[in-house]
Amino acid sequence: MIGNLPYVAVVIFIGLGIYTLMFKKNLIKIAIGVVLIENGVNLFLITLGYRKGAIAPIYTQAPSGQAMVLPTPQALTLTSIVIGIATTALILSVAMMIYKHYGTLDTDEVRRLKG
Amino acid sequence: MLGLLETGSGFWSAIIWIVLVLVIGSIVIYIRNKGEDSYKKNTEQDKPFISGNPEESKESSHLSASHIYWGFTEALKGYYNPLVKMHTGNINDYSSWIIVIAVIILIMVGVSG
Amino acid sequence: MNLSNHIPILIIAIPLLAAFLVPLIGRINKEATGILATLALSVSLILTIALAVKILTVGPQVYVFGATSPSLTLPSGLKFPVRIMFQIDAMGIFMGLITAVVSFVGAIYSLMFMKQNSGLDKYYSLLLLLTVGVFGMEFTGDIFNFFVFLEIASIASVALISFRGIDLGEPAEAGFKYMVVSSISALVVLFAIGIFYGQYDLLNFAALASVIKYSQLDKIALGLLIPVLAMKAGAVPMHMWTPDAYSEAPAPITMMLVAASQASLYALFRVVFSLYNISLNALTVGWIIIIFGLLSMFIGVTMAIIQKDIKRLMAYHAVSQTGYMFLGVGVGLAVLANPEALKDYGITAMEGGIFHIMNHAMYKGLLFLTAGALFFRSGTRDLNKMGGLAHYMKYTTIFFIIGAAAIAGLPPFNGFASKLLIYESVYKFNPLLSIVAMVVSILTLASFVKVFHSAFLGPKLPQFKEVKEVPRSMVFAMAVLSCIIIFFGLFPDLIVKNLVHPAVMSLIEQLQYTGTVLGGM
Amino acid sequence: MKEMSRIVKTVTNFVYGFIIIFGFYIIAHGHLTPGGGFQGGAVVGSAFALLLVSYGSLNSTKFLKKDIFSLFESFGLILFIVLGFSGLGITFFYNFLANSGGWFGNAAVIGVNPGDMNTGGVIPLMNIAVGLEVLSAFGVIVLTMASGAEFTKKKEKS
Amino acid sequence: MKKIIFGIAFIIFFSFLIVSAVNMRTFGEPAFSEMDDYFIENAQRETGANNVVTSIVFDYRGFDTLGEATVLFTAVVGVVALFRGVKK
Repeated sequence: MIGNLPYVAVVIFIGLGIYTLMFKKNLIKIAIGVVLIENGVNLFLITLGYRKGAIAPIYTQAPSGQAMVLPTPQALTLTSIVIGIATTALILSVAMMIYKHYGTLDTDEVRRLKG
Repeated sequence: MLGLLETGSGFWSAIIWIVLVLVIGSIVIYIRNKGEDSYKKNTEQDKPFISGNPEESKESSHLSASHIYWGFTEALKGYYNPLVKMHTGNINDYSSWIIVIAVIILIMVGVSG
Repeated sequence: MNLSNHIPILIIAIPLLAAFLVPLIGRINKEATGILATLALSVSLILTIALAVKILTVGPQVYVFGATSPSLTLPSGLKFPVRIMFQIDAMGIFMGLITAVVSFVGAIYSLMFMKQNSGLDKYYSLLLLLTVGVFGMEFTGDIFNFFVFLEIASIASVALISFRGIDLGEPAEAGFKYMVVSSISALVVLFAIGIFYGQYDLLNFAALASVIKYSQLDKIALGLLIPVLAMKAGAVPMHMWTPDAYSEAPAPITMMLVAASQASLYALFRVVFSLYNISLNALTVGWIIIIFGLLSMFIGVTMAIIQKDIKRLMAYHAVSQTGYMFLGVGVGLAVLANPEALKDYGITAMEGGIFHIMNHAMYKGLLFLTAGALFFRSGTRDLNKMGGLAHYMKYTTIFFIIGAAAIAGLPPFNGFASKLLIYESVYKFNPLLSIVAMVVSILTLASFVKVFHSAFLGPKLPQFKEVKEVPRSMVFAMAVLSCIIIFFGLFPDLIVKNLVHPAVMSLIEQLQYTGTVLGGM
Repeated sequence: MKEMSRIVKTVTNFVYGFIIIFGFYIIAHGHLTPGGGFQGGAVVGSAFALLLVSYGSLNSTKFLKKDIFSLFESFGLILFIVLGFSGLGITFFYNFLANSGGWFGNAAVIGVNPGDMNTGGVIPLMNIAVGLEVLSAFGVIVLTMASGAEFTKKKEKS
Repeated sequence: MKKIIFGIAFIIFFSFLIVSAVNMRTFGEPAFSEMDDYFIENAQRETGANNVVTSIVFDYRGFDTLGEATVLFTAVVGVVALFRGVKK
């Protein structure tokens, strides 16, 4: 159990993000919630790749004979980080557009589309 | 035969259906042509009779969309009011419903084993 | 080099290259961008048809990226693949055909429809990227690559939904909502990928399917994957983004969004059937999907009846029609465990559901295009303001009648064939379900009668004096879909025998799916 | 955004060159040391962001041109996908330069080694292409959102 | 009322996540690692790059990287299209 504390940290990250999405009323805060979930998932992937007492999987002037951590999660995390950047940029620009037209960022006001 | 779709408990063929429709339609047209022959065009016979009132203009008689099925929605008020209230265009509800359904499905899958 | 081995990647790579080139072309000539996009999509349509012929004759195709040979799935002496691969079987190419046709038609329609807008080069680039994303979701055999293409499709759709956000507020709002929900779904999918990777150290669908143990974590991953993918497909009660996004996007984009949501539906079926086949409790998951279908059908259509906005109404119908697919395939899944029931009616139900996917893409695309044509000429989407448009737009009226008859399941159009398959097979499973399906079909007809009456019939209204028929290219785009609908309606057996039945079989038989990658096992 | 104080601008003038050079170093050595195209591109993009913040969006657009950035972005992407296509003789994304003796074609010494620039096949080229794409993408995003912020502010006044 | 339902759902969801975190294999001791061991052993020989992560990103999973660059490109085009017509 105590060995799984990193996963619990991941879960707390994701839970915070989901709480923000569910109960916060500001569009910018909702964007922050999405980013929180992203970071939690990226942290999850990286945590999966760790191996006790191992070094980064790079051979350039590495200490010889050392075990290396799993490289795949690092590649996946790199990909998902860039995807997260793209998502955040787009979501924030759409929020700016909404603010321009509605003059507010409150989710209770931004609901011309309903029913 | 081409166009014959086996549905497990029967078959469906659009071509046969079209042939049937043509045959029955021709019969109907034939019967209609043998109908009342004292009917004459351009007399007062083919004018609408609205219990003596003058026929109102077409523009004013066009029924707009929100009035169609008024009775239907009126009769089902008890069903429609909560349903429409459920569709708040609020993004928090959108994401919350996903979580609710996820919880239900997680419980169902977990219980079913 | 023999190009015929590289068709699977060329289908994706040619629109992608065109998408990268379009902004450069747009600097020189704005008109050329639409032509370039249409050309690229037509090329990928032709390649998709060629690949479909190859797959349906030869068998499932695999394309491994970066390997020394396109079909070398396993490096020497390994039990598992290490590289990304495309794995396209009958189901994947079935969806791919839908995407190819819909994107091609959408591009042709956009040529005139979007002429007045600014930023056309960006529009066509995003359209190509959306097509690429949907293709990738349907072709890929790697679970993380699926996530990447899901994000491509989501981001491109959001940018296209809020394309008119510079002038209006509603498109931006719809784009924000869709962005948030699709980010949630994509991130949950990534979390599930992490769960799989942490347990089995594999990222390939087929390899995972061969080793999956249905442990506690696998149950949690399944319970996370089903709702988010169903949400992307627009299942009640997670459908609220659907009317917003569909009604605010430009009409050709709405048609593409239907295909994109069906790609998520395909992913859901792929997860349930190919990844966990009979290892999961088929009855429970089948009933979950059936209940999704019932709720979607009924609530979707009843909400559609009271709509005033023509595209919102059609969007609710999209939700309701998605319910039919859930119903048919859910019944097939519920009886997956006992073979005689599966042979008796399960396969037929799944045929109905899968066939309905293609029919729905066609007629719902046609209906959205007609709605776009009405908006293009009359300048409004409000049904209360419309009226008497049939006097001015003859072709559009005919196309609308064809589409409405098809979606309402009137013979001899294609909607009737697939709905008939669903009714008769679901009746053997549980009569109540098929009765509800028929009631929903009647209500669908009722609401489209309302649209037809209030938009097309009635006297000539003075404000529509100068309205005339839409340009020829838009008529051509709608005519293509109408011809497909009529052909499917007249000869449904051809489609069911040659396209749908192999797709259903490739879903049901898990060993065939894993065998294409892992070589038998 | 309006420009910040003279101190910030002086420090920025002093620092941003180093940041950009460091980013290009990360891009170029992506196949030997930690880093790669994305990381280096992000570093260079942060330099642009620093310039934008310190000089304000109005002044910085004098020397940060959006069109040039988008041109570079398309160029990097097309180079990347062309590198993918050029492996099409074998398969898409086949590393046709690795261990071929030509450009970046030296076989790496198996095991721990000091590192040779001339290895990796298409990987260094792809690093450069992706780095170009990412840094210009960041530049475009930052500049566009800055000008958009001005735009929205004007709207809410009126 | 609705808030209470959502709150309960959130708590149950969070507890499910905690369950999955606890059931996860122990941190730092991967149960299976054949694929990654294959990468660590053969990346240098096959791609000639010292950095295994880069060789995975650009060679073994190069198509993901193309998709990722495409995502970034898509976001850029989307942002520019959203703010089109805005004077610099």
